[in-house]
Amino acid sequence: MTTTIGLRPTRRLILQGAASVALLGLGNLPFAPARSAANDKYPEEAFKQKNEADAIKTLYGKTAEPSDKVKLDAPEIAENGGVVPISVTTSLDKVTSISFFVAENPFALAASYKIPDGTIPAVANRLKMAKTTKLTAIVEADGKLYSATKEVKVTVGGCGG
Amino acid sequence: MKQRATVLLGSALGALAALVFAATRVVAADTVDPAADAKAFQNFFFQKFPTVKHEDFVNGPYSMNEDMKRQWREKEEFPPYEFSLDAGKEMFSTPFKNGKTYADCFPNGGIGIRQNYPYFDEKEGKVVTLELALNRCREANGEAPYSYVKDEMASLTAYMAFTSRGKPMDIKIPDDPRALAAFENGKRYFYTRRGQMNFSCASCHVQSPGERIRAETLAPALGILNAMPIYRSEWSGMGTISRRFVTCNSQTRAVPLEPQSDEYRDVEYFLSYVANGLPISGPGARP
Amino acid sequence: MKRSLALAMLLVSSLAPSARAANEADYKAAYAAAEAASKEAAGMRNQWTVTVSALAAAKKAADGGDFDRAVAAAREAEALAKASIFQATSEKDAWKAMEIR
Amino acid sequence: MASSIRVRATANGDITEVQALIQHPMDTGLVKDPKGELIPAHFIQELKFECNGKDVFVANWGTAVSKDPYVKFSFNGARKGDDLKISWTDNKGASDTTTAKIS
Repeated sequence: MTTTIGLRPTRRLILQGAASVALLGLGNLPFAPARSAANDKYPEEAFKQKNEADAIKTLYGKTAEPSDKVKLDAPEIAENGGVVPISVTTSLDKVTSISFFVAENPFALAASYKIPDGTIPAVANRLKMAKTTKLTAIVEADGKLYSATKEVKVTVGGCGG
Repeated sequence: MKQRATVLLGSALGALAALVFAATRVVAADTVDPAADAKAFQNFFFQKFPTVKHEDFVNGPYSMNEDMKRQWREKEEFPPYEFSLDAGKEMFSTPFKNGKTYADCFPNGGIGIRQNYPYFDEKEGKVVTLELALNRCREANGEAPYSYVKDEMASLTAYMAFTSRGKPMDIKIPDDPRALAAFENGKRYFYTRRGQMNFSCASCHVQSPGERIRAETLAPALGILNAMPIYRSEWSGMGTISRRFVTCNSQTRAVPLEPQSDEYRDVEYFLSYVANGLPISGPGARP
Repeated sequence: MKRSLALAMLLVSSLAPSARAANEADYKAAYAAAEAASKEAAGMRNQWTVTVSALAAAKKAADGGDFDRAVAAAREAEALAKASIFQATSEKDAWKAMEIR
Repeated sequence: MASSIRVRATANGDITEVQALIQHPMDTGLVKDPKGELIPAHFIQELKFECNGKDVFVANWGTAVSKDPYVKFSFNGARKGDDLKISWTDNKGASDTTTAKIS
């Protein structure tokens, strides 16, 4: 990041400000939905895996095969590594899960979505990318994994500082 | 021998002509003519980027690059400045300790007036910007002024800009020598090289808009303040005009001046005046 | 051959006096000159960030007793300050060349 | 205090499109503050959307989701006026919830 010395504290203060605002929302106690099924549990282990292959194996326990039925939409050059708009759609049916993996990030698994039936198998979100990286979207359909991959170029902006 | 002489004579004549031409230009520049400057400024960009619609210039880098415009369009569906806008709206209607609100300080209750800022205050003999007017309103009502580079000021100006969206920039220069001097001072600041990088605002925003400085695409100078304040992903937060000027200075390794120094107020006056007619598009989202 | 030998001798002798370690007095003189130039640049509202950091580095090195580095940093700060002064002076008219007319 | 969740749910025909923007720092735990200390990880782990008593969308997020996270999806089987309940919990146990009417 090319933030200058003078600037860094303001960004931090803003973040701290936002954090305190978020904590303010602590009002209601975290309720654990009583009937959440076992596999609804947060995939802690998968998010801890550093590289992509381990993350996929930990999360799904099987490997994916590339498929042109998975349409991954991501910018060629990210406007900013902190906010990269990414979306995926698929024509596969019986989709139960969609996940995103950013190969060059410290932890490959970025986000994983459960798609109950009746929900359209498509997601748009904004992810962080540490540097130029391969981005992989994996769709679990009828128990099998299908993937699409795209490279996103990421670098800092500005002229120096 | 003869051949060398003609070459010498030719270059001497050429130099003489250049001098005369330069002289006339210098004379023309001494009388300050903002209207002519604005016309020349706008025509420069309209001719340099004939395919860009005139009102599109206010979208900065997104008017220069299709791929980034798509990313921006996606973000605009639910823009990251949404929280700051809501906060600004709330702050705008929350009364001060003395019961007054910002609406009491501004014409038309502060709604839909952003396009007239900055203006030249003939009593004070200086340019007054929206951020300065907001802090003066706070001080006049016994409240502490906000930092010019922090979120509160950005939220207030975001809300006021939002209420003026689409209205053409409408900056006036009264027939007052001090106003003309402020305009000229702003113009000089805009074109003056500074910092170890030896860049002026024009080096990036006039000579190379549309080109990249690493990941970022440079915005054209025309309409560059129309989208202020901006949420920048790079700052992952809001930025006022003051914050943008200060950070641009430090990027060229020039020590920034105090926010709302005369130079900053005058360059804002110059940049807003030459964008007269182009729509307000703030608050904006930028890389 | 003889001429280059003489040249080399001259070069070595000019380096000789600064070869011994700089002391506090050298640092104080170099820092004062740098600070004066930096104040002048600030007065022209055209200070560079690198001048400020070079001055700070000089002071830090001096506090740590490393006067060689302190003097070097102070000299660098002075040079940077002088460059920013030259920039401000020349830009007084040079800006017009870039102006859109 | 306004909720940290902004949501827009619009139904056209049988498909309801949902967009949500949540105010949260999403700190990765790998970034240092100006004093050089690591800012502890603080990010939303689970975001759940329920409609008519059924989960319609569940997001499990890691540290790579952007600050002030945004998500968009669509689902079938809801009509204008139905309630959509949104709730998130983060790695510090903080949470927030809100209910929005499908317009």
